[in-house]
Amino acid sequence: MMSHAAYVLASYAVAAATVAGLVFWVIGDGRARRRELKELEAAGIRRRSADASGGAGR
Amino acid sequence: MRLLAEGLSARRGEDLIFNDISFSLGEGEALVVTGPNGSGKSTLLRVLAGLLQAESGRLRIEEGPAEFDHPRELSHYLGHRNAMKRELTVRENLSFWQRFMGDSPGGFGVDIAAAAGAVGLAGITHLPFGYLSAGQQRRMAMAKLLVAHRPIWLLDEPTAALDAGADRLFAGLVTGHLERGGIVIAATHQPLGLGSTQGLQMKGFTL
Amino acid sequence: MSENSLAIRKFSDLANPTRFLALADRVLFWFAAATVLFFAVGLWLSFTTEGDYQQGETVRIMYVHVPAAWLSMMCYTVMAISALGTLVWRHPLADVSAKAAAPIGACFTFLALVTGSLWGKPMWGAWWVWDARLTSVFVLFLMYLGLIALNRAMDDPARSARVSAVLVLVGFVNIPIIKFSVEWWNTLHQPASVLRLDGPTIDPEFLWPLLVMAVAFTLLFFTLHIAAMRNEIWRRRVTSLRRQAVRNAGREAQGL
Amino acid sequence: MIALFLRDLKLSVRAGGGAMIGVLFFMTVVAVVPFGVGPDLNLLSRIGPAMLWIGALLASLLGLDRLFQAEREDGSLDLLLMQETPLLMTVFVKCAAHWAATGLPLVIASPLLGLFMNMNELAIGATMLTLLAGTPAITLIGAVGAAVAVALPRGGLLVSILVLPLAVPVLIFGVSAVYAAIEDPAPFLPPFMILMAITLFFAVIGPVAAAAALRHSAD
Repeated sequence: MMSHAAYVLASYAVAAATVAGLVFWVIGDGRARRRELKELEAAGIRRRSADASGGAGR
Repeated sequence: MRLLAEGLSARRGEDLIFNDISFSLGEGEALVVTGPNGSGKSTLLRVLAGLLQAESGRLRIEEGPAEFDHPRELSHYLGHRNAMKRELTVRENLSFWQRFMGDSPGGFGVDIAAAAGAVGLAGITHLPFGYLSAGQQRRMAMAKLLVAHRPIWLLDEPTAALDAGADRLFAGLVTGHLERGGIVIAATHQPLGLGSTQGLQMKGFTL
Repeated sequence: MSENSLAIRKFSDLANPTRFLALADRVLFWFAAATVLFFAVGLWLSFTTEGDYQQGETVRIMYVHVPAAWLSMMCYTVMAISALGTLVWRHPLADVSAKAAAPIGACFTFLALVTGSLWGKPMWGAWWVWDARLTSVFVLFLMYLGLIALNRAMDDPARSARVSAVLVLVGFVNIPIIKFSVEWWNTLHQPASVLRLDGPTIDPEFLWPLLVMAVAFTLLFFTLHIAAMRNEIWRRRVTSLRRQAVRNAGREAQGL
Repeated sequence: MIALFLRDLKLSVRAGGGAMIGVLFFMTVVAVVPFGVGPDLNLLSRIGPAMLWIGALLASLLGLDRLFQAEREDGSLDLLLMQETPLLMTVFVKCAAHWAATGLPLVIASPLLGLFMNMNELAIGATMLTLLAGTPAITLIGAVGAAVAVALPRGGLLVSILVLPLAVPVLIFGVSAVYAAIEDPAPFLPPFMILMAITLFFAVIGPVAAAAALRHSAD
């Protein structure tokens, strides 16, 4: 049964690692995109519609 | 430093493209190669760049750095294609060429931001090269001439995709290079707006 | 329940990406919180329940494996519906949704495969058998990866949207066919000695943790999906702003 | 040189790059085999190493034709040819980058596929090791083919046809080393050493030949 417990632990570990990887990827991707948007905004480039539809996007 | 060509001729397949071309260019001198389509302007430049074997004749450097066996190693070649990757940003492209080419003896390349500024496109080096319009891509390809120092510039139809403003800007770059003691050989059928230059009229060679 | 109403709103009300972003900002926290809560309960339940007399401790793998497998299929369904949305209704968010779902679906499918393999080793003595069910999930995994590769290969979203939507739909139609053919192919070669992944008939002892975990995983999927959609919208904004920057630079240079 | 290596890596990871597609192709090819031969685990574990090797061989040929052709199309090849740095170094570095972007992922993915083929731990380890030693040779041979076909339209298929026969020794010694490791009587080291020797051999003559072909392909 010890080895079976190892399999159980391994599968939970893989699940945790995969989910964590996915979560970090999504968060990191979001951060990077937001940073790029900020940079572009700082460079004075603005969406034409953003002024009209307001800061609802962010 | 002096670039000498003596009796160059080149062949493409069976056809002799040009025959017995000689010139001698010193520091700060430019050669403008003109002629109709198919007269061998591009072929001449590719021979000078070491990309094509000359059929006969000699090409050499005098009073220059000793350890170079072919002038191509001291030359920038700006061909019809821009030699930039669409997937990479402008900065990545330029910094790659800067690091890969290194500087020839006797000068230094400018940094990337300054080079982009010199072609009037300072703010967009962080964008992928593929986003740029054709004219902007061409201008960034010219910025490549500035990031690594080469005494000899070989320019093949450099201003083909450019508007008048960019034309003037480019003439400024070339003049600057000449003033710093560089050598420029340009094939063109538009006037580059340079001052005193030697001219070479290619007539084409027919048997 | 809440994801249901979200789904309805997503298709009727949220044609405007900006509105979607606003909504995503509001709901993401609650989704994340609910996900964490359900996972806490689910994990607690799945480690405190008794083991199975036949399968021993390994039955606990089921609490991860079955939800992951369920999500791998649900995610593809979401993508197929999104693909329909792209092709039929030309909904601006449908393509974003399909694109954002692909990596998430691939991850869950990968998880289902790995945990299934980890379950299979002590049960069958082999990491992998070419059983009908496993094989069709593996084919599904390959399809996810192919779709991701396709999405990455085309840098212009407007053009790639319809192409990948077509592929998603073809895949969706094809999955039952693959499953049938594989099942037929498999029974031809191998007797039914292979243990089935759906395990023993479930009694309530296992049902509760399984259900809670399934809900937790589903919530996780929606949280990630909304966040990934938001990222995708941002990505497209960045792209269009950059193109705009290029045009601006052209104008300024002309002004010089 | 490092700049070139990094640029090529970046290019193959960026959108449209082929790094991921190679692994995917490898997985698909190997995964298709059981559908053809049937799900008999004993049979699969017996042919597994050979299938992995064939899959890796085909997958590493995938992006090879673009190795120089992409450079030629945008004019970069001209500049690479003109530099003071020896051309064969440039070719070698490009091969190294190509291998790191497409060959190495194949090696890393191979244990996973080994499990699918029901291979035991020893067989998986041996396959991984031989792939690690052998795939660089395929890339280096392929570079010659890619350089020869650089100026041809639709050179892609031609590269595969040119390169596959040349890669046969790599396949033979790679697979026989794996089988030697699994089956007791045959020693593992001799075929493995020959495989290494082939890789080193092509590491020397591959770039030289490719550089020569590139010099003469310019027009």
